Amino acid sequence: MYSEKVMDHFMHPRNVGEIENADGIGEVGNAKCGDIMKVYLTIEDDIIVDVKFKTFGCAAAIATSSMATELVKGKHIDEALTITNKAVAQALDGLPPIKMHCSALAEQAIKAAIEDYLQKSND
Amino acid sequence: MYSEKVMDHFMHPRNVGEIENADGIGEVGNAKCGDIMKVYLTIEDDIIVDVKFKTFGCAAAIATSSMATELVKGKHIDEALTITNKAVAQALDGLPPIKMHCSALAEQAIKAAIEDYLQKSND
Amino acid sequence: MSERFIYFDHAATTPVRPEVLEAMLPYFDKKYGNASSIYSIARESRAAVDEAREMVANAIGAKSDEIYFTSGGTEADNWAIKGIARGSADKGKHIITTSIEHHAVLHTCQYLEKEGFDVTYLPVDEKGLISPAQVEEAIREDTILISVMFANNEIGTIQPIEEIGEIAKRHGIVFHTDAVQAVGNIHIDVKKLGVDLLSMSAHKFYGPKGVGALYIRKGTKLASYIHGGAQERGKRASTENVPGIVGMGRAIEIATQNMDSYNKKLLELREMTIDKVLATIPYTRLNGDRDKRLPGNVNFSFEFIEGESLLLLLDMAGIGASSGSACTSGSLDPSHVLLAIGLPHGIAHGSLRLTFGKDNTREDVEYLLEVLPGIVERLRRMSPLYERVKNREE
Amino acid sequence: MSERFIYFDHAATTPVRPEVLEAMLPYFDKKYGNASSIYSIARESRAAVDEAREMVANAIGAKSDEIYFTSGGTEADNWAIKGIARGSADKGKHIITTSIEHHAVLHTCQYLEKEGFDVTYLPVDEKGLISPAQVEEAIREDTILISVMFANNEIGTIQPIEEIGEIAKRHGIVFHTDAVQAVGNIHIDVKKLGVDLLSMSAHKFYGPKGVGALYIRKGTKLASYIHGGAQERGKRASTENVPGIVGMGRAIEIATQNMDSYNKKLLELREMTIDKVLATIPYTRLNGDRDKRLPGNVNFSFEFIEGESLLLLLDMAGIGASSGSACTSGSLDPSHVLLAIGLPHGIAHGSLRLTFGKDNTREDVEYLLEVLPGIVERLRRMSPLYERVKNREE
Ligand SMILES: Cc1ncc(COP(=O)(O)O)c(C=O)c1O
Ligand SMILES: Cc1ncc(COP(=O)(O)O)c(C=O)c1O
Repeated sequence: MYSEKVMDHFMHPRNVGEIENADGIGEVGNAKCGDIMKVYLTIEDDIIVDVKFKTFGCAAAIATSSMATELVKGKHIDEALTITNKAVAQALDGLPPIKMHCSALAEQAIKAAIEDYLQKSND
Repeated sequence: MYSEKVMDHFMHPRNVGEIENADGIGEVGNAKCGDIMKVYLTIEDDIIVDVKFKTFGCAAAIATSSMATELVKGKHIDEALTITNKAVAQALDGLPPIKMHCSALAEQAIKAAIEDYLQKSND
Repeated sequence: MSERFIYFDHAATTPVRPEVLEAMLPYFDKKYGNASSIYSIARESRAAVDEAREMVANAIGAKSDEIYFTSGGTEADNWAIKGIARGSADKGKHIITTSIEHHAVLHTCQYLEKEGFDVTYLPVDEKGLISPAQVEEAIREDTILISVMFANNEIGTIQPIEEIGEIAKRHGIVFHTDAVQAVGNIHIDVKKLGVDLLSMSAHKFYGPKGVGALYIRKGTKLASYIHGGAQERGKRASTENVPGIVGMGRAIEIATQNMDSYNKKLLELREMTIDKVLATIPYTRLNGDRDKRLPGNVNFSFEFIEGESLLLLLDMAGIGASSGSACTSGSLDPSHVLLAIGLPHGIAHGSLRLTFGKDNTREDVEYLLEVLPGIVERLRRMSPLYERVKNREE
Repeated sequence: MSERFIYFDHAATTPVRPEVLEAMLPYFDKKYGNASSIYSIARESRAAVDEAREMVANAIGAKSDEIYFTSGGTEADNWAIKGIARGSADKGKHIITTSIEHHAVLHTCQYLEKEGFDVTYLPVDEKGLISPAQVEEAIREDTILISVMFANNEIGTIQPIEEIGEIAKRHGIVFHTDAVQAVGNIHIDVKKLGVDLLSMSAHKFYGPKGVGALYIRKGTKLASYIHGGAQERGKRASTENVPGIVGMGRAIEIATQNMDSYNKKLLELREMTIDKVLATIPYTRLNGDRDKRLPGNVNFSFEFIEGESLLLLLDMAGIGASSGSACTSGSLDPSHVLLAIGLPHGIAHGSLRLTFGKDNTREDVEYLLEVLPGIVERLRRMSPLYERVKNREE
């Protein structure tokens, strides 16, 4: 069902956790759908220097969370904002069609966290 | 499907053949139904002294023809007329329900042959 | 990946017993005759099918000419419900069933709704039980069928079928029960139950997949569903699946013989699992009735985590289990049964069904009890929902 | 009773090939997982089902997501015809089929007639052929389905499916073919044929009984027939019959590989039988087209005798054969196919179908040719119909 990469990121998810006093926090999804992802960012000079996540969801949701955080780590926020759910799924060697919405969750959570950061910086 | 007795009478039918100048001949059934039986009787003093048959039909039709002719052989025609298709089927240790109509054929053919004899005697 | 594999998903399917497979084998390549043909090997097939029919009948207290073989429990359910619906259109268009039926019943009823039938889906209580009174209240002038499952496939709840049967009979309404999870697992006697139609499936009791049966009480008028040749006394066409039917017969015979000792063991495993899991894993609830449940069934909800992740981690530890019905895995919605007993969506997503079987041992359960708490904790630590609770607690 | 048993009834059913049984075996008791579950052994079941689907697709030139497994040819026929009928009620209620279809199609159409559908049963010529022109003439504004069998199960006649497919496509009408006797026996490529729906059954090509498939061309809208779980991509519910499906896949793969050499042999046996029987037994006719027929099929009518008696005497001589479709043995009527090609009832009753298969040899046929004339003569000598002819001759 799942690619080896998905199983690897599910079994050994990267960047799990919280960041105290994060510069940006994004949370998307809800328990009703069975998927919630929360992302914490530490940002210096618009560069994402640290990222952590927590996810309630299926293996695909956890693996895409892990992969998405890997992809944005060290990137400028402008670049991070261009990362699509397709790119996340591709980086995992694909997802079953029925699970593609999980990768959207990761994209959205990261966007939400960056927006939260931008809003805070504007305050 | 068939009892041993049915198979025995089918494989080794008794009284197959024709009687030249028979005293009574009866034929019932038609090719459409897939069953035809023709019975020849030699009758002396109202006693059936010889009987032969020819049958076009399934194993049950052949076996009941054989058994029915056995049952009437040597009998007075009055007694022969009382032989029912149930009696023929019972003498064969039963028939599959769907084949019960075959035993009716034998009963009817014998009746027809006796009636033919009675008619001829009246002439 | 673990070396051992412990199977705790006997409600999804069971392995074919060695004795059953042995009984089936000759009918694949040696006694391969078409049971409707006339020559020697075909007559052997016919005799084997008749014998299996007798075994199935004996196991549920029926007569053998009340048993009709099908391709499984789903076909039996479709046949029973659509057959009555189509055959009773002049009498009425109202069907009573429950909200926790298997999809084989539920989707069939939903299909009939599109055709203009009116279906009442009785709600269940928080244990998953319906009461005979509920059924009686739902009966209308135009009710043509009551269909209530014998035992639920997810939470194992056993319904008061005998009492419902009495009500159905009193009102002259045809009564069907989907007994797929019950037959071969608990004692059933159709003479006592007052059911008119009863569905079964061989692969739930160590028989082969792809074969089941419908019990049709003598005198119940039921239209055919699969039209064609004259097999099954003209009621269900298609070349008989002789090895499958033989396997079903042998499997139900063995299941009936072993039932009491089998269930004693399953009950022990069940009680041990329930007691220990509830005691060691916080934020956990047992779904379904504690007593009116199948001997081999436990079903938990672990808050804050999701079922698929749980199943995959259990699989990695060498344990095969299920989260809701296996049939629903194609769907993204949480189990309709868990929602029907009142679980919020989030908690319904985090359910685990363990169904024990003949080869499971206390050691298997002990191993489960060893690994399960850690797996649940691991997923919870990744969960933003758990984080909130923890923060609140602190 | 004879020592040897020679099977000449491969159109009724075939033995499961050793390689096929071997492929199936692990899925009964070792890899028994429910293909819809998530853990390791279940994923193996899923993979095996997918692989079998691929094999079936490859054998008929389809894509694997156009193949849906069923419980046999009969279910596939029921599904195709009722599914189109129910789903096209707004477009029309007219169905075109032939008078020589298998009962799985015929009785399904008759059932739909009771529901208000209008069915045209095209007559066939004396060889059992229909012409594309007949089909085209029968098309009406409200025609929703054309269903014409690929090859007839009794007389082996092969219809001009490709030409009919073109007509169906030109008129935008869904085209179904019951290819149960053809698949695995002669080359089929759905891309060339222009069929939208095609039925198959594994036990006709050395696969197991109780499993078949329906090919559904991509884009063809077909309502489900067996409702329930999400199996077969939501289109056909019920726990997958994994061993059966695996067996069907392997069987069709082997059948396709061996087809040319297999058919060369069958053709030889067929031609030898036809030539010799017609030369040695008077009052005999060959039913069906001499050339446009399945390589393994012969069908004779012996005047003045009845088929069942003939079959039983052949069985006593160690030969298994059939008189018309095996499925019709529950009936007392002679075969509707033989009546449709114009045989009078009496002659239709006296038909013999011999269908050759992979283990038959020239010696088997020689043995048949040795015993058959005597058996026919023996029954004729008992027949009052023969007596008349003889008397006339003298
Ligand atoms: C309660 C219930 N009904 C019906 C079915 C369907 O049976 P099958 O998969 O044999 O068609 C199942 C199992 O899948 C079941 O648990
Ligand atoms: C032409 C044809 N269609 C349909 C069927 C039905 O197939 P099954 O018996 O597998 O349901 C058969 C054989 O029995 C057949 O020969």
